[in-house]
Amino acid sequence: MSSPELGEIERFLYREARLADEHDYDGWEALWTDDALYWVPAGGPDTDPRSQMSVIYDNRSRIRTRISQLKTGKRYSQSPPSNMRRLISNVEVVGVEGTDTVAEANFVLVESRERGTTLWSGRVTYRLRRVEDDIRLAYKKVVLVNSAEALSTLAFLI
Amino acid sequence: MSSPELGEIERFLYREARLADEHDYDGWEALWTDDALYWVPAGGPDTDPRSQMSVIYDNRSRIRTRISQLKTGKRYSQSPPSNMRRLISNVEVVGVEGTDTVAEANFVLVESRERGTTLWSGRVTYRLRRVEDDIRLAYKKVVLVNSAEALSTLAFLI
Amino acid sequence: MSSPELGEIERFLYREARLADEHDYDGWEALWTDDALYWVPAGGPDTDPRSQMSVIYDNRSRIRTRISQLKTGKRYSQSPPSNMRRLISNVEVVGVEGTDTVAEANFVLVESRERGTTLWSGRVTYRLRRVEDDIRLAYKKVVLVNSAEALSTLAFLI
Amino acid sequence: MTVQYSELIQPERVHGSLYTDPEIFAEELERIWYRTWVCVGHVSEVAQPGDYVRKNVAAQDVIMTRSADGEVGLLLNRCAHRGNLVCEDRRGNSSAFRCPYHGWTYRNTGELLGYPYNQGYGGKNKLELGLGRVPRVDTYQGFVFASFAAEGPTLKEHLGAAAGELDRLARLSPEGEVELTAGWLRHRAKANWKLLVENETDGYHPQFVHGSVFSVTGSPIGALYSDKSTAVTRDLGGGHSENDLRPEFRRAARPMGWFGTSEARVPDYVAKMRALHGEQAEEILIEGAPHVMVFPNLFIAEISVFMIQPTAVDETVQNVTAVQLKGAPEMNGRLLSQCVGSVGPAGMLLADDSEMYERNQRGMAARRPEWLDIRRGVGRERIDENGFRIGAANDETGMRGFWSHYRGLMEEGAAR
Amino acid sequence: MTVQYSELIQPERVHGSLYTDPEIFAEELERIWYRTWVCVGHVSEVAQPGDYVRKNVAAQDVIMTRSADGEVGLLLNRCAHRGNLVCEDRRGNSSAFRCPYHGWTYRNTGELLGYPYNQGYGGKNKLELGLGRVPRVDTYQGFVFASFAAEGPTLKEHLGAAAGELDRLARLSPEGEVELTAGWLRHRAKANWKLLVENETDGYHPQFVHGSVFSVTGSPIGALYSDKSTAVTRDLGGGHSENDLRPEFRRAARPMGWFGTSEARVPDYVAKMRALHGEQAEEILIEGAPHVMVFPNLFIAEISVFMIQPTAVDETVQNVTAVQLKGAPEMNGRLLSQCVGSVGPAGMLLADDSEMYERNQRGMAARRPEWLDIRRGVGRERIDENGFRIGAANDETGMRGFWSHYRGLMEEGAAR
Amino acid sequence: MTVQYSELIQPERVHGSLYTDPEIFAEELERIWYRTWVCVGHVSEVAQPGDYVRKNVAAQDVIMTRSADGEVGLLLNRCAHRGNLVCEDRRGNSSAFRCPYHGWTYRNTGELLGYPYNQGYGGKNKLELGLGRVPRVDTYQGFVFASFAAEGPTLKEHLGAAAGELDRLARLSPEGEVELTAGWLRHRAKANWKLLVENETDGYHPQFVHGSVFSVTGSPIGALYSDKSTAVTRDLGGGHSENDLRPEFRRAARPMGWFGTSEARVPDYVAKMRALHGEQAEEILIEGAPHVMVFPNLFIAEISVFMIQPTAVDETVQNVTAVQLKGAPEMNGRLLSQCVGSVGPAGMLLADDSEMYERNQRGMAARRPEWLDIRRGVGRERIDENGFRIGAANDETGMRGFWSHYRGLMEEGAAR
Ligand code: FES
Ligand code: FES
Ligand code: FES
Ligand SMILES: [Fe+3]
Ligand SMILES: [Fe+3]
Ligand SMILES: [Fe+3]
Repeated sequence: MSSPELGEIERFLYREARLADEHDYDGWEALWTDDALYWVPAGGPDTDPRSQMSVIYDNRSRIRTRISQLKTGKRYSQSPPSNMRRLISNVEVVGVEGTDTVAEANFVLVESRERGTTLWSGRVTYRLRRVEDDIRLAYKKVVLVNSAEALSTLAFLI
Repeated sequence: MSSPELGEIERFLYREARLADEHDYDGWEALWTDDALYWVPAGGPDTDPRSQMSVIYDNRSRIRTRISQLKTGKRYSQSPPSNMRRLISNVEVVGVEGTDTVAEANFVLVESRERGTTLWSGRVTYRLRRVEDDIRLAYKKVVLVNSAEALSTLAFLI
Repeated sequence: MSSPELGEIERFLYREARLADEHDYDGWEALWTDDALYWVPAGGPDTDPRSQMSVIYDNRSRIRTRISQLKTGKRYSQSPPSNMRRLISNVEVVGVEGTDTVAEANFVLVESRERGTTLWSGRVTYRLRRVEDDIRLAYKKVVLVNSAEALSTLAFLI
Repeated sequence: MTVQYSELIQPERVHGSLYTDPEIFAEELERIWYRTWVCVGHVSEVAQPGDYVRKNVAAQDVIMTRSADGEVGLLLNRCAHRGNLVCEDRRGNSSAFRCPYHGWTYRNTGELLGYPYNQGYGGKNKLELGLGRVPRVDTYQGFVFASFAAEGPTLKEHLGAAAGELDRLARLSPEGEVELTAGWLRHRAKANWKLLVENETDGYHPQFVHGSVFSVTGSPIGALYSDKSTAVTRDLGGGHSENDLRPEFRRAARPMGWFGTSEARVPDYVAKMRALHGEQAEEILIEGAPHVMVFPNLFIAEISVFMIQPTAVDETVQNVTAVQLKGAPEMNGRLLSQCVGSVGPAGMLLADDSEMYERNQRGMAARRPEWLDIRRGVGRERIDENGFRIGAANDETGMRGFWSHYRGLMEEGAAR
Repeated sequence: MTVQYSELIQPERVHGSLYTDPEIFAEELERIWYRTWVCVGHVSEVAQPGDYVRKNVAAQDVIMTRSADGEVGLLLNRCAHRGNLVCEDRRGNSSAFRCPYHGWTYRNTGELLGYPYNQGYGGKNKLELGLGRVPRVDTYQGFVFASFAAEGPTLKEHLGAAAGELDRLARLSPEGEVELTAGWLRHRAKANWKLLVENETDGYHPQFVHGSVFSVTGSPIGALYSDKSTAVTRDLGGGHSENDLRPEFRRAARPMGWFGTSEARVPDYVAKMRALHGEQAEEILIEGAPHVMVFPNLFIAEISVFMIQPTAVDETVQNVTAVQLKGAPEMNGRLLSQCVGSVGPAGMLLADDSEMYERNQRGMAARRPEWLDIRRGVGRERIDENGFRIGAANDETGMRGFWSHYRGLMEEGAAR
Repeated sequence: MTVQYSELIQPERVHGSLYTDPEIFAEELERIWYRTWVCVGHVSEVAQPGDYVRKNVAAQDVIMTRSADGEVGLLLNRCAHRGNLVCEDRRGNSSAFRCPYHGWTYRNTGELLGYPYNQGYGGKNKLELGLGRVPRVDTYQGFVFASFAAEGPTLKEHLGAAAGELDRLARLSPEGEVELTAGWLRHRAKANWKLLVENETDGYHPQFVHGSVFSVTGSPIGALYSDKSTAVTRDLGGGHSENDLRPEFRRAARPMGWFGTSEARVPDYVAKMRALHGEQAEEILIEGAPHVMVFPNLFIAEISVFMIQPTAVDETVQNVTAVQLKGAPEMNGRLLSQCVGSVGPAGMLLADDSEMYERNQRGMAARRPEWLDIRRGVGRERIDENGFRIGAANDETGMRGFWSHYRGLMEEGAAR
């Protein structure tokens, strides 16, 4: 199967962003492959997640747990949920790893909740895989520009 | 006539954004169809504008009034005008309604004026119509991420 | 040689943004033509750089000096360097000047350093030239939305 | 050292520090906002038993509730256990609130219903705790007022002559009831709250601040505040004042003219009103709605209702919604549409008022002149047939009334 | 006027202003944070001579260093010349620090090594200046503590009974040493630091705040804090307290059960431990790690180590890392993974705790009730065999211990 | 309690609280910024009658105007009616200002021209109000200075020996006039204003802070401040000081060498100067421009003019523009280009100075050492032929001069 080209990748990334922004938890979870890895490093971009603390370091089963918790409606850090929108831009296809296409992008996300408004920004690395005639997300790494600073609660899907 | 594809739509949305950012009032007004609707909901995305307060809920004639007021140069909340730029991203074509193509996008807008710098962000729904070999705007709905919070003055074209 | 089309231009602008964000000073400097002009106006978009103060007004040789200074590692305003990412969006091809293609775009840049987080935004004008089968940057003008206000230190590559 | 309000507030001028001094703002909270009657909302916002909506009195986060027996009450949003918010949703319907921290539950009237693992407290019902209640809550024409002072003037006493203006508003409904069911725009201004209040009472600014919209719409409103206008500014006492436009409306003698329309456009409404009020209907339909500032935070501008909330010495949130008239569907859409066009962050009127408040606040940073002038019309004030002080349409009679009442409260507070 | 802590802090309730008054926060810095022993890090963070890492004691920017002779010290990050930061990097290895402003250099123990163009000072070594040092630095089980008071109780005296809990933690390592080498998550909360401390000691909230994750993971933790639990809350004195879950673990009597796993899953680790501890190993493996709050800012929740840093009266940074056990590679990956899943900004436990701190802080803005209740379990407290006051698993015994020690320090500070 | 400046300011050290204490900042505004002569701009910014430009004196928003009869004045941007800003545009040309709120108009000298609907005030010209004026405005070599004190030393007295440095600058123009017509960069630093002032006078930092740019450009500037340099730091009295580089320039004896160029490059300019000054031209062209700090906020670094504006105890805006020499087109482009490359937010020099100010401010948060050292060069100071105290190129003689004058003003202010 042909590896997806830029337009298709952008459509996928925009969809992924929308599902996360709109708290469509099932829809978002369904994007992941079984060997999923969802990583938000702390203290810089290049830490080793197996020996260093991360903000998020979820394999597929932990993604499921995270989503299930959100769906209880009693994940208070997201109940009431944040109002937010994220812009995905500067999408670059950087290479192919086995069956996966690797893409990178920058984002800004504006989050509004009773605590106030928070601006999030960083660089995302995606590993995308064609499954049937759809695309799936095998890997997502989100490097926050302020990952070295103290962070506010980040309980939504970033 | 064929409904516009993504590239053409993006070009149109970027133009619309530029005209608004640069206070080209006539140019911006000319984008609208006669059955225009320009809506900025308050207190969440899903209010009924016919029974609930909105930040903006303009039909074509009120758009004209709004533009005329700005053009007097004595609309003090925009005189001097805000310096601002908005990024339109995550553009998705979500469907077709009759002769109109419906697209959605996220935006961030940074506004600078003597009061200080204000960050605006949200999701926009556009209804676009091909008129001759140009595109016109029939509907624009701007849902601010902080539409449930108290807002600063928003007298520029959003 | 054909002038570059939008997709190629966007790829170039994303690359330029990435090199700047990642402090790849050599890679970024290599993008410039010999008649380069790198301009960040102050006090509004339309000042005359030959009679008015600018934040940056670098010809090719001053770009080299600026880069060399950064590379010493003792340019303290960037040592330690800022953590940052910029989104380039609303890319519009606005015309052709001689052999150059002129494009414009909006940007937001989120900068994090020990001082705190700073949001930068504005409109960029690029003059791009095809050199061999690559693209080069002949001109970059960055108009900050807050160019009329007092600015924090801006020692990174904007 | 203590603030000398008698020096800062003089008959014809007030001192700039009243708008910028954090200490004065702190005293205002104690002596005005947490003492006198403050308008927080309207009963129609909690129409059904169990309905609740979050409101504010200055910095106080209060829950306006409708109890099972129909009573409207105001609870403070603070758990009696460790102070957590008990209510995060902006509005809803529930007979009880459950604190998420340790699961304590409260009836929507504030009583503590229960606490988990009650053995830790020696069993059930061992705690004489509950949600804080606003000591005094009362309503007039459906408007809900709060006073944090257990004693003091009654709401009727507080409203005094302003009550009649609320009556006039309600009278415009064929069923005699106003409803505030359109939700609120919340507009933030970097300005002291008193700059908003004074602006509301100010008939001098419209032709200048709002000239842009008047000119493009050919609105007659400007004229109502011009030198030729027969309208008057009336000090209603108690800090309340009105811009009484009736003289002009009476001169025009056009039913529904006050609303910029004609009888023909709203036939059903007019018919209902005439049926209900007979002869008097003519007068009612001509005189229209009031334009009144009720001390300290309720402003009614014909079709729009504003509630002012101070959030800092230099920041205020102005909440605004459209008047809706019970039993007048024909009117309500029009009222909403006209209100939305005029008020709030993008309103063709209020956005410019707000710009003025903010420039005003910034201007106050200058060292001189130290004073704000409020003498306009002093020389031509007179007493009307009901004993109220009145000035011309564009005089500062209302501001002077505001300040004398303000000064009284601030000095009284100091005395206590 | 001076704050009367005896009025604000009562046996069964504390006043809300303790969490919101900037003056009280300023006094806390002087009387607690810059006086008593505060935990700043762990020796394993500066394993090699020359290693340094920047740390904080409240607003103080300190550099934790390992000198050439292996001593761990704490330097203030302020040049003795004109006060510039001498260290901008978060961590590194160097025997000296060079101030970028004028090139003065300091040994990593603080001594001034040199200054350029020394003739301006009459030559070399003419200045008796150096980097500020934290007056007292001491360690226990590798945890590094700082005291800005030149005199006062020793660290051992300060730790008192809490020391044993640190011993218990270290004992879980086959080599008897904890390491904090996984780096730190830094989690910012808009809440007063004491809301975090109290939450750490609070066995009453887990079933409610963390019900969402317990339910989806089928975690047994909730039960440990339920009404049926035999676990106890123990006031260890000196403001320290623990939630002692051992009774429950002993009941289950499953080695490694405390960590939600079984011996079979970590055979090498268990083997090492049994070889090292023989008979006693069984008990150690059953009882597991402590759950202890060490006054004022070190919290150990079995596998996670938290260090609390107040940054403003209404803002606190919670630093957290995973316990790593020297000589137990098999365990460390698991410890890290479980910790990462639970703590920090996105942690399935701590994100919700943090949401509670913040709602709690917002709730405190309400005028009534003025108090926070801390009476839970007062009626069923008892003294254990070692003379410590203990309550049920979900009682507020720990908070009461915190507050009596806090009050002592604040009044003592006033006296000085 | 009142601040004891005599304790905080000692001959060889100053206390850190001088840079961080909000109370001290408030006193500085009253005793220095709103009392002594502060530089606000240059007459060339308002060249034509009616020209105006908005300026600041600390927090004061002032309008610098050129009246019909050519007088330069400073008005406060606050309407005499209700305090609105009367001028929103940053610059322009107008004989009058009209307040948008109620249409009051003022001549650009501050007189109230009129107010709409004047019957509200009993007719025309009934109000003895006007825009606030800065009590004293004076100029020297075109630099405009403001004093908010109605009485006190004259500008000449204030400038004292610093006047000569302004003369030297003007003398570099073939027409004897400097122009500041290139507009301003406004650079915000999170640092107390005195950290900027001291940095300007500091000859000790360039080789270190600016080594990066000196090394890549092979600039000789570093050497001018080295140990070998014959340049001197001179305390000019009145808080003013200069880094006098002339000894080095004289040694090199290269006309235009001070500007890093040669006569050949700017022949027309040199010709004009020689024609005008004859023999003396050689000296003028060799000695070049001054490097002087005029208390409290005007700094001239050869080709760049800085005006410092404090905005908070820990925030300052540094305004900077290029010197332009009337009648020297050949020079002006070069002056602008070199200035733009060096100063402002991205300047190859000033960006790093600013980084230092900000690290300095952060460093000040540390509790010890409490002091900043200013003793450098105390041991080798001498009195020059004109009776001024001078030190070596990299000594802190200028800072000590600054502080003794500062202390005088602050104590004098306390006395009043
Ligand atoms: S704080 Fe509300 S139940 Fe504990
Ligand atoms: S401030 Fe550190 S060397 Fe001068
Ligand atoms: S405030 Fe200026 S005219 Fe009224
Ligand atoms: Fe108005
Ligand atoms: Fe918890
Ligand atoms: Fe410098």
